[in-house]
Amino acid sequence: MSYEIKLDVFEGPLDLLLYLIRKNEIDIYNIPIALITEQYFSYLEMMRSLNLDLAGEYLVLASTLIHIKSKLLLPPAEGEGEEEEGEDPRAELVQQLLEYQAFKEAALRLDDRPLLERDVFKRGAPVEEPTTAEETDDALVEVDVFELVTAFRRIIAGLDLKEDLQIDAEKMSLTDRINEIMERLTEEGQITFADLLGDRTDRRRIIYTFLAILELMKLRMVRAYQSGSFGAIRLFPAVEG
Amino acid sequence: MEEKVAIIEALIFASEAPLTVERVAEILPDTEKKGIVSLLEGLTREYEERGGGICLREVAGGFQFRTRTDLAPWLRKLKAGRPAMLSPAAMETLAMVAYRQPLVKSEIDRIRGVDASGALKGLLEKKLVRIVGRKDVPGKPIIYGTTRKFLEVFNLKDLSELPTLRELRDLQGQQE
Amino acid sequence: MEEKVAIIEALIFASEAPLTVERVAEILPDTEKKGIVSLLEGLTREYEERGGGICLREVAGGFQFRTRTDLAPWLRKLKAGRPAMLSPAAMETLAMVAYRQPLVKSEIDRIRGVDASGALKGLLEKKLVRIVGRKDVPGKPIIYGTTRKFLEVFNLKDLSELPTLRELRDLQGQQE
Repeated sequence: MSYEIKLDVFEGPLDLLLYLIRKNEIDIYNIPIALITEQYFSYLEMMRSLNLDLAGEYLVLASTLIHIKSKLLLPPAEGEGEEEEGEDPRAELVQQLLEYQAFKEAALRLDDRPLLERDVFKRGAPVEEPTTAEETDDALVEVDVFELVTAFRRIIAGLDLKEDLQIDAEKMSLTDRINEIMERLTEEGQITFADLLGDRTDRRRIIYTFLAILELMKLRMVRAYQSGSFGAIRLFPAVEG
Repeated sequence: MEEKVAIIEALIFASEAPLTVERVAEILPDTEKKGIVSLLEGLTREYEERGGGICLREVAGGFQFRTRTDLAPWLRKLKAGRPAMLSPAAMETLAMVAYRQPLVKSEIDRIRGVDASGALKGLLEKKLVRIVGRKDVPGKPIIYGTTRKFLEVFNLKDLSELPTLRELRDLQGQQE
Repeated sequence: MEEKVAIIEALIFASEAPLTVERVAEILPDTEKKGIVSLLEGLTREYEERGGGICLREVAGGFQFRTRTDLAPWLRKLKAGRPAMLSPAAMETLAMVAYRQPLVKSEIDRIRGVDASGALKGLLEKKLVRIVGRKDVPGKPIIYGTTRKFLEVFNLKDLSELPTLRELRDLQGQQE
């Protein structure tokens, strides 16, 4: 077999498989697994001999091919009648290939469109702003959470703070509860633990509410008082307004 | 030219993003949307008939002036050295997000058979793809979708203008 | 319209800086400067006579399309409703508040290494950040947190939907 084509042109194992199918002019619905597996392995072998980094995904598909091949070799399991064939072991792979092929096609069609900054261009020069335009405070803001987390990463990238990297959904759930508690305290002046829980008494909520109060006390933002050993726990803002 | 048309023309020209009919209606009082639409159609036709270097196009839900497609070779000379192309990996990933949105990364990985992280990050940075929210399943994976800029860059009025791919339709039929 | 004029029109439109006759001559071979000048004069006249919202002007030694000066009041309205962008400083400050809330200004200053007063004021005005309370320590520093509008703008159900640094790193990891 000759390997004249460049290896880095493949976008992944499925792309390589599609290439082999096209090259051999094979019907995608009836792939001769033995032949294709053999050729696929030859490519992997060559990539290895060229010391190319073989992404793990190529090996995953390799094992899938072997698996299918062995299934095809096995005699039909007992109990399965001659007529009612078991599912074709290739079916899932074929489905995946068809799907991938469709999106490859979709990508090409997208690329065929008149693309901005390649085929069509919009006004290049900035328009001079009429100077007196007043910015309204309540103006809409156009931003994306991706920009936000990128900004955060940028700031803390220079810092060697392990704890900063620990931010996760748990911490943010706690913050949500903290915000809620402070909002209600501002409105109502004081509040009991029971009020905060309301009717919703699932474990998660109780735990986060409790942790939020502890956090607020640690931050010296609230004070908590209890009337008697089993009395209601009452929260007050530590500082007025 | 009618004064109203001149104003609309100036607004489209000055607007950074494609200008929507709604926005024009906000700025020009006493003008119904229907009237604005017909003025816009007239203006589009005028530019068409004139056969100049600029034409008026409907993209990303609004109107925008653009250079004529067939003049691209000249404009590339002007902008020498630029057009930042998307890699095939990025294009494939973008196509999946566009057709299957909203979707999670694992679905892209599954279809492409390779990890899409790098491609996805590039698309997020180029603002062609955005984070839409999180899926309500264990692990709460991030859901992705395309942006308005995607429509602008790919010259699409809206998502429904994406060419329907027979193959894709067939596959979707099989899935359901 | 003559093809050469259409090309020149598109070049002027797409150029970032006012387009000089010399630059046009470089791009369009076999065309003398004198010829270009007269084509430009013709084009300027055409826009003048048309009485539309755009006109061709000679500025800073080159040619550029501008909106008609008397339409400025309408263009101001366009700008007033435009979505505001956040400056990088505002974005960083907002990110600090979002991810580290509830927090005091000194903490933002310390980590960003610059005074965050201005950025914080802008964010308060835009109602993306609010005063959550005051800390019961000397000086009674103000504690900041994000608002409901913050969640709306970023299309989040609650703060736990914010992408985590780990997720961002996962997207990055594969690229390097």
